[in-house]
Amino acid sequence: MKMVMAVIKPFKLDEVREALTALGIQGLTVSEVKGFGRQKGQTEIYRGAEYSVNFLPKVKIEVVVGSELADRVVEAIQKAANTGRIGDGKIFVVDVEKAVRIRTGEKNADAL
Amino acid sequence: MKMVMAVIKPFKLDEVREALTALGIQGLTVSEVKGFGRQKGQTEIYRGAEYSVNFLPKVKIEVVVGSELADRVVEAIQKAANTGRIGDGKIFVVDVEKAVRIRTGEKNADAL
Amino acid sequence: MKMVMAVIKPFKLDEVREALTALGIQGLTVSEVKGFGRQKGQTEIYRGAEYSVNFLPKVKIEVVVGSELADRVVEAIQKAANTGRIGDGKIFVVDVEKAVRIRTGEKNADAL
Amino acid sequence: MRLKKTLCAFLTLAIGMIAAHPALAADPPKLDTGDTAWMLTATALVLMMAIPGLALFYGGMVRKLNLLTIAMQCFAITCVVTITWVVAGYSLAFKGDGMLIGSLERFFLSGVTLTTVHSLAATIPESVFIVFQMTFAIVTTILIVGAFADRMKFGAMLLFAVLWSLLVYVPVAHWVWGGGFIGGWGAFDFAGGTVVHINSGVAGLVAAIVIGKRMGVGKVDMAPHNLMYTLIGASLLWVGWFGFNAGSAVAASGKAGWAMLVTQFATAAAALAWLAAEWLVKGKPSVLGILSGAIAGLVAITPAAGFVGIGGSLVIGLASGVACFFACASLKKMLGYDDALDVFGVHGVGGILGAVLTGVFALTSVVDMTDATTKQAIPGGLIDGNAAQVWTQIKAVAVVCVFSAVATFVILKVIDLIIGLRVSEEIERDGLDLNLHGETVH
Amino acid sequence: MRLKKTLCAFLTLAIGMIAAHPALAADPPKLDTGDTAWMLTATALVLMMAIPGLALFYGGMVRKLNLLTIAMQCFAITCVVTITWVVAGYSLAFKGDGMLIGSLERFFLSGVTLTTVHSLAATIPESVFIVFQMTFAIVTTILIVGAFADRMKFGAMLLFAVLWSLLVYVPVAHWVWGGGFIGGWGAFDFAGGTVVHINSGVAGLVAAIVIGKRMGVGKVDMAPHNLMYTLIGASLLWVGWFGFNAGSAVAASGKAGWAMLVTQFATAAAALAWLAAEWLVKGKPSVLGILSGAIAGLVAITPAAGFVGIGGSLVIGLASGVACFFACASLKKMLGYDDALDVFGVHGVGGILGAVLTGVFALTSVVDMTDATTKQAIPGGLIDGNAAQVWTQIKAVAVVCVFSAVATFVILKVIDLIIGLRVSEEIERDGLDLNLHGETVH
Amino acid sequence: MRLKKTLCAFLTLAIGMIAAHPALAADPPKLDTGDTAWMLTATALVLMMAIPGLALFYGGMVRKLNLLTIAMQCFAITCVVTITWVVAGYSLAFKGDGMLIGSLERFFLSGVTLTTVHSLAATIPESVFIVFQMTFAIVTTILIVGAFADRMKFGAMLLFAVLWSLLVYVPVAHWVWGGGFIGGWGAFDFAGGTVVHINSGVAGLVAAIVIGKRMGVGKVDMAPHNLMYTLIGASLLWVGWFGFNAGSAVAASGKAGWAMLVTQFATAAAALAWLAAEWLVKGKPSVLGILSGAIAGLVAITPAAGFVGIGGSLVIGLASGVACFFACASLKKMLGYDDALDVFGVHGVGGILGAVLTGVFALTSVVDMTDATTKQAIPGGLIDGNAAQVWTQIKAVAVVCVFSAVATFVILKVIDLIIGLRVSEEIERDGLDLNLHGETVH
Ligand SMILES: Nc1ncnc2c1ncn2[C@@H]1O[C@H](COP(=O)(O)OP(=O)(O)O)[C@@H](O)[C@H]1O
Ligand SMILES: Nc1ncnc2c1ncn2[C@@H]1O[C@H](COP(=O)(O)OP(=O)(O)O)[C@@H](O)[C@H]1O
Ligand SMILES: Nc1ncnc2c1ncn2[C@@H]1O[C@H](COP(=O)(O)OP(=O)(O)O)[C@@H](O)[C@H]1O
Repeated sequence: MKMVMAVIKPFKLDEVREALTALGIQGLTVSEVKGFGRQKGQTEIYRGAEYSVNFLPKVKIEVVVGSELADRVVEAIQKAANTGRIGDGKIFVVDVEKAVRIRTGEKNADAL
Repeated sequence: MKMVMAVIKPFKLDEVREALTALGIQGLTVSEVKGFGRQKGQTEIYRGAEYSVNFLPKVKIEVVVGSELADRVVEAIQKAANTGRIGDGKIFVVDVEKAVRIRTGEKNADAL
Repeated sequence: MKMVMAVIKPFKLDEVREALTALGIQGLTVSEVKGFGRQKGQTEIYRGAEYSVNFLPKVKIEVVVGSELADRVVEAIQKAANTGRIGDGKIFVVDVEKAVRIRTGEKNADAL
Repeated sequence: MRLKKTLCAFLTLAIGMIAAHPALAADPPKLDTGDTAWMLTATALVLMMAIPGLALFYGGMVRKLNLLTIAMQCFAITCVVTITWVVAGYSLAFKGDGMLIGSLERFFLSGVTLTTVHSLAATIPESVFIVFQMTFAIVTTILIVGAFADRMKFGAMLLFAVLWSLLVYVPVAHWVWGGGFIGGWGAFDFAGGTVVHINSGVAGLVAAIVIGKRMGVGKVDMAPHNLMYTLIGASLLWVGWFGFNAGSAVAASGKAGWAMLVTQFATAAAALAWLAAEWLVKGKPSVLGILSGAIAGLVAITPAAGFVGIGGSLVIGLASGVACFFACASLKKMLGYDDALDVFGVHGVGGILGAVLTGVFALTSVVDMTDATTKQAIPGGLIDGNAAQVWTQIKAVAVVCVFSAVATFVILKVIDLIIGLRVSEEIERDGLDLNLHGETVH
Repeated sequence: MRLKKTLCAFLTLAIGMIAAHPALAADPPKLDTGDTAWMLTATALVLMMAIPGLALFYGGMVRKLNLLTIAMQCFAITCVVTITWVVAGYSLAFKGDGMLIGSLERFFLSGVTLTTVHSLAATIPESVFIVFQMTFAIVTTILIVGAFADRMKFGAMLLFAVLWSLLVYVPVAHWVWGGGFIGGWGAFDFAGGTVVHINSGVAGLVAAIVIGKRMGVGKVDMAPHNLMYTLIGASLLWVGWFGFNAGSAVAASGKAGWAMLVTQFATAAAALAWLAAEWLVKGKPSVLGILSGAIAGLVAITPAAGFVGIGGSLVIGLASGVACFFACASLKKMLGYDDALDVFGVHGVGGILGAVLTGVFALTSVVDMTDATTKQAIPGGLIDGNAAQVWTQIKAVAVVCVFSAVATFVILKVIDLIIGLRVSEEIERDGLDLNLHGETVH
Repeated sequence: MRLKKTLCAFLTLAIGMIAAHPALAADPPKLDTGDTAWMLTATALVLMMAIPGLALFYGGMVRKLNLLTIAMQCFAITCVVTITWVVAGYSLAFKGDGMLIGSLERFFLSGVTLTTVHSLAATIPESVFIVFQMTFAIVTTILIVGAFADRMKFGAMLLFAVLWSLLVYVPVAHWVWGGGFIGGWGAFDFAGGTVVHINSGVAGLVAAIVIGKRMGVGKVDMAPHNLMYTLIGASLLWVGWFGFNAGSAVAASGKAGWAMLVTQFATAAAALAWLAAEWLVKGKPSVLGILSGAIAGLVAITPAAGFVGIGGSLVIGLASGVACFFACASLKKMLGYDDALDVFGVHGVGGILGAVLTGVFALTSVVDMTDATTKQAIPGGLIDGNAAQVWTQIKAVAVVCVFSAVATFVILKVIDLIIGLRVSEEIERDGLDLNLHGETVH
C-alpha cells in the first residue's frame, strides 16, 4: 500500500475529494496546515510595522491506497487541485507496510 | 523503527494514550484532523438549505517505536480505540529510517 | 527523496525555517500538534479539581528533500530547535517514493 | 413619533409625558433627563448592534479565510457613515420641508448647540437625536454587506457605503420619518421596516445579482466557520434591538416599554417558528435556524412595535419565522441568486411582511395619538376597522422597494465602471483576508 | 421593593424620590422617566446576561464538540421562557393575592396597556416591569443547563424549560416577591438569592443526579475548550448583573446605586478570595478560578445588595469565594455527583450563603423602609440586633430547597418517561453538536 | 464637572437642568432620576470597556500561548482596583481640599449612605459616583498591561496594580479632578486625557523599558493570534466610551449628548485617517490599523469631548489617527523600546495630542460654564482667543508625564527587588498560559 500525501489550496478540497471518490476511494484524512514555499505570503502589517508572513493556509490530504491505485490517485489529485498558479501544492508518495481497520481488525487491503 | 499512525475518534484519545503508556511508550504526537470515510457525516443545514458534510472530527496519533514493538502498538491501539461502530478509524504503519532527539542529539532507539 | 518530520517547540519555528532556507530548502509544511512525552504537562486546574494535562503545544514540520540533503537538514533542524531543555522534540526521517508539483506536474527532484 | 412628519406637527400625543411639540425659538425647550438618559443608552445599544453585533453575526457565517474581511467592512462602514451623516445626511434626512429631500440647513451640523432640539424629539438634546439616527443609517448600510460577502473589493465597498448612505438611505429616511411624502400618506413605520430593512434587503438582493455568485458556490464547502460568533452576534443584535425599537419612542415612556415588550415576544415566537419549520422540513433544529428566526422576528416587529398589541405581535412573529425560513430555504434556490448571508431572505422578506402586517394589526389604543386637526384618535389598522391602512402600507413598501432597487443598481454599476466591484479570481480563491488586508485570523 | 409583598402594600419608603404607592384606578399613575429609563436599560442588561452572557460562560467550559449545543440551549430557553412568561408566568407570579400562587388575571397579558403599572413598580410602565421580571425567569432557567451539559436531548430540554419555568420558577417568585407566604414572613431577598440562585442551583443538582454522570468523566479529558469565551461570558454577567441587582430597586434611586456599589465590591472580593484559596491549595491561580469566584460573589450578594453595608458585602464576598471553591473542589468529589459546570457548587452554595448572611448583615439604614402599620423602620439583621431575621432567612432557604428539589425531580422523571432525557451513548461519544443540530464550530 | 475643582465650587452651569451646586447639609440633595439612570448605565458601560472590552482587545493581539494570561490580567486588575478604590482610593482622590492629595474621610467608604452625594455630582447618589470613578481607575490601570504583555509575573502584576492605582492614579485624579493643583490652574480635561491616557501611556512606556524586550521580538512571529477578538474588543471599547465621555457630564444633559456626538465623529475620523495613512505608506489597509485608529481617536477626544465643536473634533480625530500611526510604525522602531501592544503609541501620544488640542479648539459656547466670582463665561481655547489655555494644557501634560514616569519607575524597581518582574526564559518561551495559570485556550 502507499500513502499519498497532498498539500493543496483549501479551496480545492471538495474537488479533490470528489475526484478521489470517482476513483472508488472510500476514505481519507484531512488536516489544516500552513505552507511555506515559492508562493510568497503577504506582508502582514502589525500596527504599521511590516511583518513578513510566509506561511499560507493549505490543506493536507492523507490517503492510503493499494499500490496499484497510487499512480491514478496522484494523477487525479494533480488534475483536480491544479489552478496553474504558484502555490498549488505538492503530492508525495510514501510506502505503507500495514493497515488495520480499528472497528473490525481487518488488515491491509481489506482495511482501506 | 516504525511510525504507527492512527486515526481515531476524539473521545478515545485518553484511552489510547493510556494503553500506549502501559506498553512503555514514552512519547507520541497528536493532531486534530477531519476524516472522510464510510461513516457518513450529518447533513448540515445552512439557513434551511441542506448541505452534506462528510468530514467528521477525528484525532490523528503518530508514534514512532522500535520495529519489534510495532505490532503490539498496533494491537493496543486497535483494542483501546474500538467501539464497534462505523468510523472507529484506521491504523497505518510506515517505516522510519532515522530518529533524533533534538535536545541531546541522541539517535534512533535512544531518541524515542 | 526523504521526508524529514520534526516536532519542535512553537517558539522555534521561525529559527528552524531560517536555518532550512539557508540550506536552500524552498518549501515546507507546518501543522499545530499536541505532544506527549517526557516533558510533563502542567496540572490543569478545573474548578479546583486537579486535572493532569500531558499534551503540550508543539509544531510539526514536514519537509521533503533529496536524499543527499537529508542529513544536513536533520542537523540544521536539530541545531536551530535546540534549547537544551526537556521537550525540545524529535526528528524522524521517512523514505519518499515520489513527489509531484501540482501546478506543473513536474516530478521528484524537480517538484521540490 | 416615527411616522408621517407632515401630520406630526399637528399631533399632540395622548399621554402627557412626551411633549412632542416643536421647539419654539422664544420658548426654550425643556429637556427631560429621563428621556435623555434612555436615548443616550439606546444610541449606545444600536451602535453595539453594528459593532460588534453585525460584525460577529456575519463574520461567523463566512469561511475562515474571509472572516476578517466582512468584520472589517462592518467596522469601516460604521466610520464612513458617521462622517456622511454629520456632513450632510442628517440635514438632508431630517431638516427642511421638502416632499422628496430635506435641506442643507444643518450641513456639517452647523447650528446645532448644547441646547437645540429637533421637533421630533423635543425632550432630548438635538445632539442625541443626531447620533441616535446616525446609528440607524450605519446599521442599515452594514446590513447590505452580507449579500456580497466573500467577493467585494474593499475600496469599492467604501465608496458604496458613502454613496448608498447619502443617496438611498437619506432620501428614504426623509420620505418616511423626516417630513417626506410617505410619512405624509400616514404610513406606519415605527422603527424602520421600510427605511431600514426593506431598504437594505432589496439593496442586498440587487447587489448579489449585480456582483454575481460566489466562485464555487454549491460545489465548495461554504459552511459557516464559527457559529458561536454568529450566536454572540445574534444575541447582541437582540439586546441592542431594545435600543432600536424602544428607542424609537424617543422617550422613556409607556410607548417605549410597550415596544420592548412586543419586540421580545415576537422575536421569541419567530425564533421558535423557524426552528419548528426547519425541524419538520429538514429533520434537525439548527443553531443557525433559531438565530435566523430571531433576527427575522426582530425585523418584522420593527415597523410594528409601537402600534400593535400582544396578539398582533405573536402573529407577526410566527409568520415572519416561517416566511423567512422558506424565503431562505426555497425561494433563493428557486430564483438562483447568491445572496450569501440572506440579507433579502431575512431583512427584505421580514421587512415587507412586518410593514404590511402593521397595517393589519395596528391598534388604536397602542398607536395612542390624536390628530390635532380632527381632534380624533389616529385609527389603527384592519383589525380596528381601518382597511385603508393596509393599502397605505403596501404603497409605502412598493415605493421603497422600487427606489432602493433602482438606486442601488445605478450606484453599483457606476462603481463597477470606475474601480470595479469584484476581486480577482485568484484573490477570491485564496481568501480575502490575507490578500486585501494582509492579515489572518489564527 | 423585592420583598414581602404583603408588607409592601403598607410600606412607604423613607426617601422621597421613589413614590412606591400602588396605582389607584382613579388617580392615573405618574410615571417617572428616569426610573423608566433605568429599568429599560436594566432589562437589556439582564437579557445580555442570558444571551450572550451565559451562552459564552457555559459554552467555553465544555468540550468543543458540544459547544454549540449548550449555547443553543441558552438561546432556546430565552425564547421558550419569553412565551411561557407572557402566556401565564407573569400573571401567576405577580398578580392576585394567593399565598401559594397568583391569579390568571393577566393571562396572555390581557389588561396590560401603555399606561398600566404594577403596584411593586409604580413609577414605570407595567410593560417594562413584565419584561424585566421575564429576564429573571429566563436567566434562572438557563442556569440549570450547566448541570446536565453534554448529555441532554434537545427536545427534552425544551420541554423541561416550559415546565420548570411555569411549575417551579413562577411559584417561588410568587412566594417571595409576588405576595406569597415567604415574602409574608418578612424574608429578605433583594434580587433573587432564593428565587434565582438557590432555585436553579438545587434544580441543577437534582438534574445532574437524575440524568447521571457524563460518559467518560474522570477518564476522558473534559478540560474547557475555550476559556476566553468563559471569560467574556463572566465579564458580561458581571456587567449585566448591575441591571439585575441595581435594577431590582425598580428605580433610579439611592438604593439602586447602593446595590451597584456593594455588588461591585463583593464580586471583586469573592474573585480574589477564590483565587487566593486556589493558589494556596492547588499551587496555581487559574483563569477559571477567578471567573468562578466572581460569579460566586455576584450570586451571594444578590439577595443582600439592597440591605447590607460595605463591611457586610466584604464578608459576603470573601466567604462566598472560599465556600464555593471548596464546594466545587471538594464537596462535589466527596458526594460524587456530576454537576458538569458546577451549578450547585456556585449558585446553590453561593445562594444559600448569601441568603443566610443577608439575615446577619442587613442594616436598618440600608434596608431603609418603614413598616406603615407600626410606623417603625423595618429592622436589619443580626448585626442590628434582629437575630430573628437569620431564622426567617433559613426558613426561606429551606422551603425553596425542598420545593425546588422535589418539583424538579418530578418534572425530570415525567419527561424521561415520555421522551427520554438523555442522548444515546453513540451521540454522547461523537459529540452533540453534529448529531443534534447538524453543525460544528470551526 | 470634570475640571478644576477649586473653580468648580464657584461655578453655576449656564443651562438650567444640571443643578450642580454642592449639597448643603441642611438642604437635602435633590437627586434626579434621569441623571441617576444615565450614570448607572454609564458605569456599566465603562466596566464593559475593562471586561470584556480590554481583555478582548489585548487578548486578540498576543500569541495564542499567552492569550489567557493577558485577559486574566485585565480581569484581576478589575478586582484589585475595586478593592483599592473602596479602601482608600476614592477618598484620597475625591475628598478633602489638599493641593496634592485628598483626605481619608471616606476611608473604606465610611460616611457614604443611600442619600449622600458628592459635590461634583450633586444630582446622583454618591454610591453611583464612587463606582463610576472606580471604573476609570480600573480602565487606566488595565491599559498599562499591554506594554509588558507576554513576560510579566502574575504576582508582580497584582502588586503593581495595587501600588500603581493608589500611588499614581489616585494623586493624578486628585490633582486634575478632585481639587488639586492642576485643576486649580484651570486645565481642561473632560474625561481623562491626562488622568487616564497620558498617565497609563507613559506608565506603559516606562514599564516596557524597565522589564525589557520580549524574547525573540523581531525574529519570532508575534502576529496577533485572533484579530476578531481585537475587533470585538475595540467595538466594545467604542460603545463603552459613550459611558466614559458622555458619562463624564455626570448628568443626562445637553453636555452629555454633545460629548457623545463629538466622540463619535472624532473616532470615525481617526479610524479612517489611520487607515488612509497605512494604505498610502504600507500599501494595505489593515484591520488592526482601522481598529487602532478608532482607539486613537477615542483617546484624543477624551479630554476634549465636553469643550470642542464639530470642526475641532474633526481635526483632533484626523490628527490623532495620523500621529498615532506614525508613533507606532516609526517612532517605536526608531527609539527601540518594546511596548508590546503600543500603549504609549496610542494612549500616550493620543492623550498628549488631545490634551494640547483641547486648549486650541475649546469653544466658549461648548464649555458653557460661568465663573461665579467674575460672573463671566469661562473662555474656550486658542480658537476663541484664549491662547493661555494652550499653555495651561501643556503644563498639565508635562506634570503628569513626569510624575507618572518617575513614580511608575520606582514602583517597578521596588517590585523587581522584592519578587521580580519577569518570568523565566523557559516560561516565556513555552508560553505563560500553561505555566502561570495551568490552562490553555483550545
Ligand atoms: N519540500 C517540501 N516539503 C514539504 N512541503 C512542501 C515542500 N515544498 C512545498 N511544500 C508545500 O507545498 C506548498 C506549495 O509550494 P510552493 O512552492 O508555494 O508552490 P508550488 O507548489 O506551486 O511550487 C507549500 O506552501 C508547502 O506547504
Ligand atoms: N484510505 C484511507 N486513508 C486515510 N485515512 C482513511 C482512509 N480510510 C479511512 N480513513 C480515516 O479513517 C476514518 C474512519 O473511516 P470510516 O470508513 O468512516 O470507518 P471505519 O474505519 O469504521 O471503516 C475516516 O474518517 C478517515 O479519517
Ligand atoms: N515516540 C514518539 N513518537 C512520536 N512523537 C514523539 C515520540 N516521542 C516524543 N515525541 C514528540 O516529541 C515531543 C518531545 O518529547 P519529550 O519526550 O517531551 O522530550 P525530549 O524530546 O526532550 O525527550 C513530544 O511532546 C512529542 O510530541
